[in-house]
Amino acid sequence: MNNNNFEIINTPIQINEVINKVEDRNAGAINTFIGTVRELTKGKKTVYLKYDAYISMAEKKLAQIGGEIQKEYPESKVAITHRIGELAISDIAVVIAVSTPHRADAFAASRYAIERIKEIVPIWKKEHWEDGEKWMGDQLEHKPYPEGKPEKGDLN
Amino acid sequence: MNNNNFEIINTPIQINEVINKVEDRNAGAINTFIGTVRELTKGKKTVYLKYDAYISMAEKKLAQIGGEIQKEYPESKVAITHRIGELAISDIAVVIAVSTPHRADAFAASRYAIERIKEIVPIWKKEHWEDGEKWMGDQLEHKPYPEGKPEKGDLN
Amino acid sequence: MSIRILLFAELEEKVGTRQIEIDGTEMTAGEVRNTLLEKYPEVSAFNSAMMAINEEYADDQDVVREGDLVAFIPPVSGG
Amino acid sequence: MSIRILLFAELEEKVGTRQIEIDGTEMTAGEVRNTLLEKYPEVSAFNSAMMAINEEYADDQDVVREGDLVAFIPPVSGG
Repeated sequence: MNNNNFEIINTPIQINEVINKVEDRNAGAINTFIGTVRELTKGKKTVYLKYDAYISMAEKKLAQIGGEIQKEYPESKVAITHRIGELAISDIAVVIAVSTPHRADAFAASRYAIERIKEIVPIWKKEHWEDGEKWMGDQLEHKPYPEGKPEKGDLN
Repeated sequence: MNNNNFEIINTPIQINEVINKVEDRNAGAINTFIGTVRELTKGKKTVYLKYDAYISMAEKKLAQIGGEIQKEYPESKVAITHRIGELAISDIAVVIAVSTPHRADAFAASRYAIERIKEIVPIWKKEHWEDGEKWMGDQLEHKPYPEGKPEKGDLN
Repeated sequence: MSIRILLFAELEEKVGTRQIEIDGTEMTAGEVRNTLLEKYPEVSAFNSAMMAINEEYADDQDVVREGDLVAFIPPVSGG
Repeated sequence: MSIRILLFAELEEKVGTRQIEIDGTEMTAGEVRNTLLEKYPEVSAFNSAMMAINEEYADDQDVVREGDLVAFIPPVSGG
């Protein structure tokens, strides 16, 4: 699995490019998760979002997630692209693609990837509302790990 | 939800077109399932596949599946395109896209859709191997419903 | 005075055509099935196929009337 | 004789810059954290941030040496 399979970019994500990376003659199933900017969150209206990342570490952590999936599903291929910068409503923030021979594994692995991204990948979202702005990820709005940091076993 | 969201076509499926149909300002998650032609199934090498369908009924049944999903997840949007005709290895047979405000629902609905397609949608696959060919769906190779036909409750 | 019948996949291939007609104005789906089993005794797949009347799945006791479109649906394998 | 430190998100905004340096040749990550809490007493987010040394998550007792790159990682919110 190429490291180009795990990218942080600051331009619009081309869904097909991410999917093409996981194509395989022995894949019968590709699951794709696309995270988009939603207008309403708990009744609050988002105007736009800004994502920032510790890019080099974030790409490493995305690749780590890919490695975790390949360990569990040796025949899988994984690609993840996350966009940073300013995003408008309906813009795509992240695309995950996982191919596997059989469909149940593709679903499970894709789900795992998005949950892990929210735990260990150093990317931050700043919500901009009409009446203010806020870096998300704090304990009031969103708590990524119960102990304030990932468990030791989650990190390496 | 437009009926054009549920299509049987005999040309290559454009993934983006299916995904575009489910975009929504209040969708934060889009799950896409892509079924592709796998070369090896139980050690047997597929040369190509042929899909056929009872097109008008199949589109109705795809729309029914979309309706079932919307009943369970009222804020969801669903689009399904299935290709028929001759398909080569790695060609895309089906694309399912489901958008929902929150990701867990998108995963669950997309998974539901592919399982339902395999139960109730009148589409048939003929495998062509080097040494023969066979319409799939019989009880030896694949059994779509335990009783030889769907339960009454599954049908309407 | 006939009922139109659609055949697909293995059934279409074995019978050699997608569309056939049988005489009749009103009968049950099960009677349609039996008629075809008598007409094509070598095609046992008529036994295991589901049936649809006007694009909706039907049971053997459902009634087929003249002008209805009956389809035999072998076990499906899409996806 | 210094250790490079990266700040992100809320921390970057509050401190006003992404990269700072502190004097030192060898100390624990916890000591780096305390140094910054003393230097920026109004920035409590240094308390709740994770730390990374050379792009790997670290615990407070892990050792930071000259030339290492230390990052403070506020609770993440990607995806």
